[in-house]
Amino acid sequence: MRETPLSTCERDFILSVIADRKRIDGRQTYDYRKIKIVFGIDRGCCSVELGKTRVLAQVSCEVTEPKQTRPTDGILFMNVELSPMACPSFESGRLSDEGVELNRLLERCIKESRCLDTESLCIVAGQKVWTIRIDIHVLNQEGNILDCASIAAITALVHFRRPDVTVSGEDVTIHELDDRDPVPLSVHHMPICVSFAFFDQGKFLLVDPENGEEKVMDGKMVIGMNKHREICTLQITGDMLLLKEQVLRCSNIAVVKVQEISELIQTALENDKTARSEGRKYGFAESIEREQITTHHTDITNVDMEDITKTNHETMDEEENQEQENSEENKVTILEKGTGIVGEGGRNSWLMSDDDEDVKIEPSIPNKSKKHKQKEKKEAYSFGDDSEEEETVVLDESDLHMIKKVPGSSDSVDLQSLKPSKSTPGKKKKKR
Amino acid sequence: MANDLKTFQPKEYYRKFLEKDVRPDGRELGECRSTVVNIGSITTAEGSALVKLGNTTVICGIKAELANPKADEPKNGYIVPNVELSPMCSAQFRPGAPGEQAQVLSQFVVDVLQNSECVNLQDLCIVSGKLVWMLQCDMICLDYDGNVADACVLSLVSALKNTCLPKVTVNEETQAIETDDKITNNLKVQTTPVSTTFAIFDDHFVIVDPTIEEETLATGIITIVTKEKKLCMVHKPGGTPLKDSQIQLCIDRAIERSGQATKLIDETQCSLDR
Amino acid sequence: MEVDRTSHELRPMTCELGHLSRSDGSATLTQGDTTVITSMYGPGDVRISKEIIDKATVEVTYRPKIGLPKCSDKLKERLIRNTCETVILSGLHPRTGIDIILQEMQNSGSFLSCCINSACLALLDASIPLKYLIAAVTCCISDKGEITLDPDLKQEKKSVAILTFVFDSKDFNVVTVSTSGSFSNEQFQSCLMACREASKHVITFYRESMLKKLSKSV
Amino acid sequence: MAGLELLSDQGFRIDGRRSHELRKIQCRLGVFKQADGSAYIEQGNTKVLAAVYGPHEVKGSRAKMLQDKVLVNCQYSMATFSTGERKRRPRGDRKSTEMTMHLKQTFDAAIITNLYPRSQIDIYVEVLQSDGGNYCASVNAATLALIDAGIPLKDYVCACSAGFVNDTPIVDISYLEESGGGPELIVTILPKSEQIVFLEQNSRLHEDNLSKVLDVASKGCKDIYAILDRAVRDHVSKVSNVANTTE
Repeated sequence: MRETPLSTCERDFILSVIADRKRIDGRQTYDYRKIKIVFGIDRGCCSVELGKTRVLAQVSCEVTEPKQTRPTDGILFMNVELSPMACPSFESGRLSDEGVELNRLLERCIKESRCLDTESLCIVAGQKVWTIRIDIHVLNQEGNILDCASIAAITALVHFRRPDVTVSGEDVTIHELDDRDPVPLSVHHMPICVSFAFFDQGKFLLVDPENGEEKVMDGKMVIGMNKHREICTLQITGDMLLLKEQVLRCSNIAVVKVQEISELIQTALENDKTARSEGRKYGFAESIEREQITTHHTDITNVDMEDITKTNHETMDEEENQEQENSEENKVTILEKGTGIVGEGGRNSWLMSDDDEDVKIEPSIPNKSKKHKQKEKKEAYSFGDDSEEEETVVLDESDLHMIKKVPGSSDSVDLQSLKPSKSTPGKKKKKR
Repeated sequence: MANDLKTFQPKEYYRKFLEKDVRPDGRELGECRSTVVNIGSITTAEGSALVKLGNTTVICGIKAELANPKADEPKNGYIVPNVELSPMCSAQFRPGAPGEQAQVLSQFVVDVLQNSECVNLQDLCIVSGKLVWMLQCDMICLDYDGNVADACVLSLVSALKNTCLPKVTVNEETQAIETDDKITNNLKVQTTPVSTTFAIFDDHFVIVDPTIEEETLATGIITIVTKEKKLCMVHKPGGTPLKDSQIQLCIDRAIERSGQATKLIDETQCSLDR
Repeated sequence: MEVDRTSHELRPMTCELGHLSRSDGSATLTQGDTTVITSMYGPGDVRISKEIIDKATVEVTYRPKIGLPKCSDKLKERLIRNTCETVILSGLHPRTGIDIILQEMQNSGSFLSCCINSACLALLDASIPLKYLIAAVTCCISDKGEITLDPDLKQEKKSVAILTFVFDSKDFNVVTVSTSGSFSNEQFQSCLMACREASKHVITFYRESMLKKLSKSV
Repeated sequence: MAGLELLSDQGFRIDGRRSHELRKIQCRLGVFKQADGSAYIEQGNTKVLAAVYGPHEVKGSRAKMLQDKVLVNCQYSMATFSTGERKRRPRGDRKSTEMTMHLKQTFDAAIITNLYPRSQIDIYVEVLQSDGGNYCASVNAATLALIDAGIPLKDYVCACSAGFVNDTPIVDISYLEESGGGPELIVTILPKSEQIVFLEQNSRLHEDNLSKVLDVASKGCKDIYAILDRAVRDHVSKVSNVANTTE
């Protein structure tokens, strides 16, 4: 579905608000929207909300062969999916330019900054390594998907636990989750992307642009940074011209923002850890705030099964009568070795005659409702013109009558006698 | 006149027939089309069967390949069913990658195999953890005239019962794989799943083994797969809600049909062995 | 994370409606720990090739959490689409498209029924005209023949057969059936009865949720 | 990293350059007859061809047409033999698509786009041999090609990369220095106004050092500008000489 474009007056309004050093949602220039991190029941699953923008990340792992160029390194694979759930103009399955940009930025931020120790993912050098896969699903697009996705990806990566393995000689044992506690991945640092939107040829700058602001901005600068103040990725997109000072100013702001977000992620991870160890409830079901009119909750519902068992017996009695009604019709006719036929209902243009005459098929079973069969024009049919085993199925009229007759005739049909003799060109396979 | 009605008011045309308990092709509501099974006609395949339900035609060929088992299931072989709906069988299909219908049908057949436990995957093991059989079951629809699901299941089961695998041994010393074509073993098929599809017309007529016209006009489809007297799949993807009695009727019919089809496969197979 | 329950109980249900700002209707439904988010758009514009002259085109996209959609997901997608198509009064919106997108958040058993129920809630949230409501309930049969309603993942793994039924809210007839594993006719009947009884509670849950949403305070 | 010493104690790099030295640059304008503008550039062992067509009417889907400015269409492609291992897909993979987008973005900002509304300019870039700094060489080649085609630009567009080894920024890094795992900063500027058109950085670089590395890269861009400018002037005088003699 197409997205509704921004109207000119909306555009002008947003720009005029920004020129007044305000933002349409009431935030200050350098403010982030509220960040909410929720973990699922599974390890390595988290959903991050940045204002109304929402992203789901899930980390999974499997044992694969390593790449030939790096036999001792595990593999990290990332995929960002712009699901149509997030925005009507996204199409599932097809990677748009926007999708490629997002994928590459995250790949550069997380994969190419080497925050995950891939060497620790090696099981048997050159043969077996862990492949870690991060799937990121965008659920709601209200601007700044990138920052939200980068928080989700790195949090999920830290939250994830892979099954323990032991190697003895050539045998590799992957321990079940119940068998041994799964182990966390070794994550060196946590890079987080911070996006800056520029307006009016770089005159105004905003942190964390929301959807409307993204639509009217000139361009965007993305800084991926960890809390040690190391820049992991940096990129300017959009057509605008910046000066060096502006870049440095952004990187200074990013330092502060990354510190804040890192702490938030740490707290969220700690909370989840204590909830799990204390046996409190956790997961998505718990994260839904119940004190709203849009949410509703019921506790365990008991289903009364008393009268069900009663009625059940009744229906079973009825069944008895229906069985054993018509078993006579199920006669199998063997036309030839390996070819059998049963039933004779319906029209069939595969059974054909050599002459152009219409064949009238008489209803052979004295059955109640079979009033008449329609005249049919039979067409010749052959298949497999060029394959090695060319087969032609040709049935002539005499066969047709034979086939039609059989089911109707008495119960004791000798199958042997029905097999077509050599002289009748019954159902034949010709090898050419 | 009848043809005009059929063209302009296909539903009305069908309704006129169904009210009199008969279908335009002369069948009763509960009557299947004539079913032809031809087993073992493809000699290059390890097992094969051609099935015709009226005009609907599906040919299934099974090719066996040697493969490595998965690490977590070292004793299990593979059965990989694949349904192909080429543009040859109906104008509604496009050439190229399998469309949605083909994918859905393939998955349906996979589910039937799994639920019916028709072949024990451990029977396909040659050397645990090292070598197993992989049966590539390709079902090609040659003529798409409705109820292809039933034809696919029937052709697959017939072909599986016809499948002969050569004896394969692994030489302990050289680790070489040795195939002995002279000694062949029939694949053990434990159960005979039979699928029966019903179409619901105008919310209350239930007709068995629908043709393509009936399928397109139907307000719902229900497929029941039975093995012997047990059910192994009831699949009704939406459509008109059915009363319990109607479902029960379908199940009874399906069991009945199951006996008929099982007999057909077995006797045809028997005729081949003689 | 699952609390012990006797076999005739439905797990706690929680739903949140309209929380995704971009879509026309959205719902998160959790049944026990199983969580599905559904959003929907429409009736809106539709690609010409998919346009139907006398009714709306209903499309369903299902996204698994890990990896790309597989063949089995296509079957699930088709099942959900046909089920939704049955209830939507699509004749009211000819030549338009109704898109339903489901996202797996957590699969802890009875997944298919959670998908269908959340789709129904999303349709309700978007105020799409429906013929009736639909309620899906899953049950499983253990090797001893015991029936468990709304099973979690552990119970599903131990069972010999899993059956999912979808009922309409008018006569509680069967809209959709999907099963795996094998079972006898009698077992099928008793599962059907049990699920029908349970589905009434699901419909009540819908009703209460909508009542709450349309009320002025909590 | 990998036991390679990228910068020796004496201050020399693997290929014998000092930290602030560019690789040898050779370039030529007007190498093709077919294209409206074309250029070839060699930066060390990185060899890039660029061709420009247009401005012409919008081809393909008319929906892409812009009412107020020209549509800049880029295509970045790497020859299958350009890298050590054979490259399977010359274009269309994620990295090439990204590069295409970056080129488009760069030239969208540098071309005076509002002069040709409802038309299209095509920029095709082919990397023949890759030895680090593909993006930079592509931008420099495309700039020359655009000048050759006579398309009005705000200024020359010059791109240069920089790395950071042993607390020393190094300019114009080669493939070996790129793959060593150290940070890589790519900057594209308009040399006269020193405005940044495009900026990209990979791998970890401490925030304190950003300014230093950025300075070195900008300096590199200006050096490249001088070389490009000379090449353009040579080319123009040569062409005008030929024109004069024929008259």
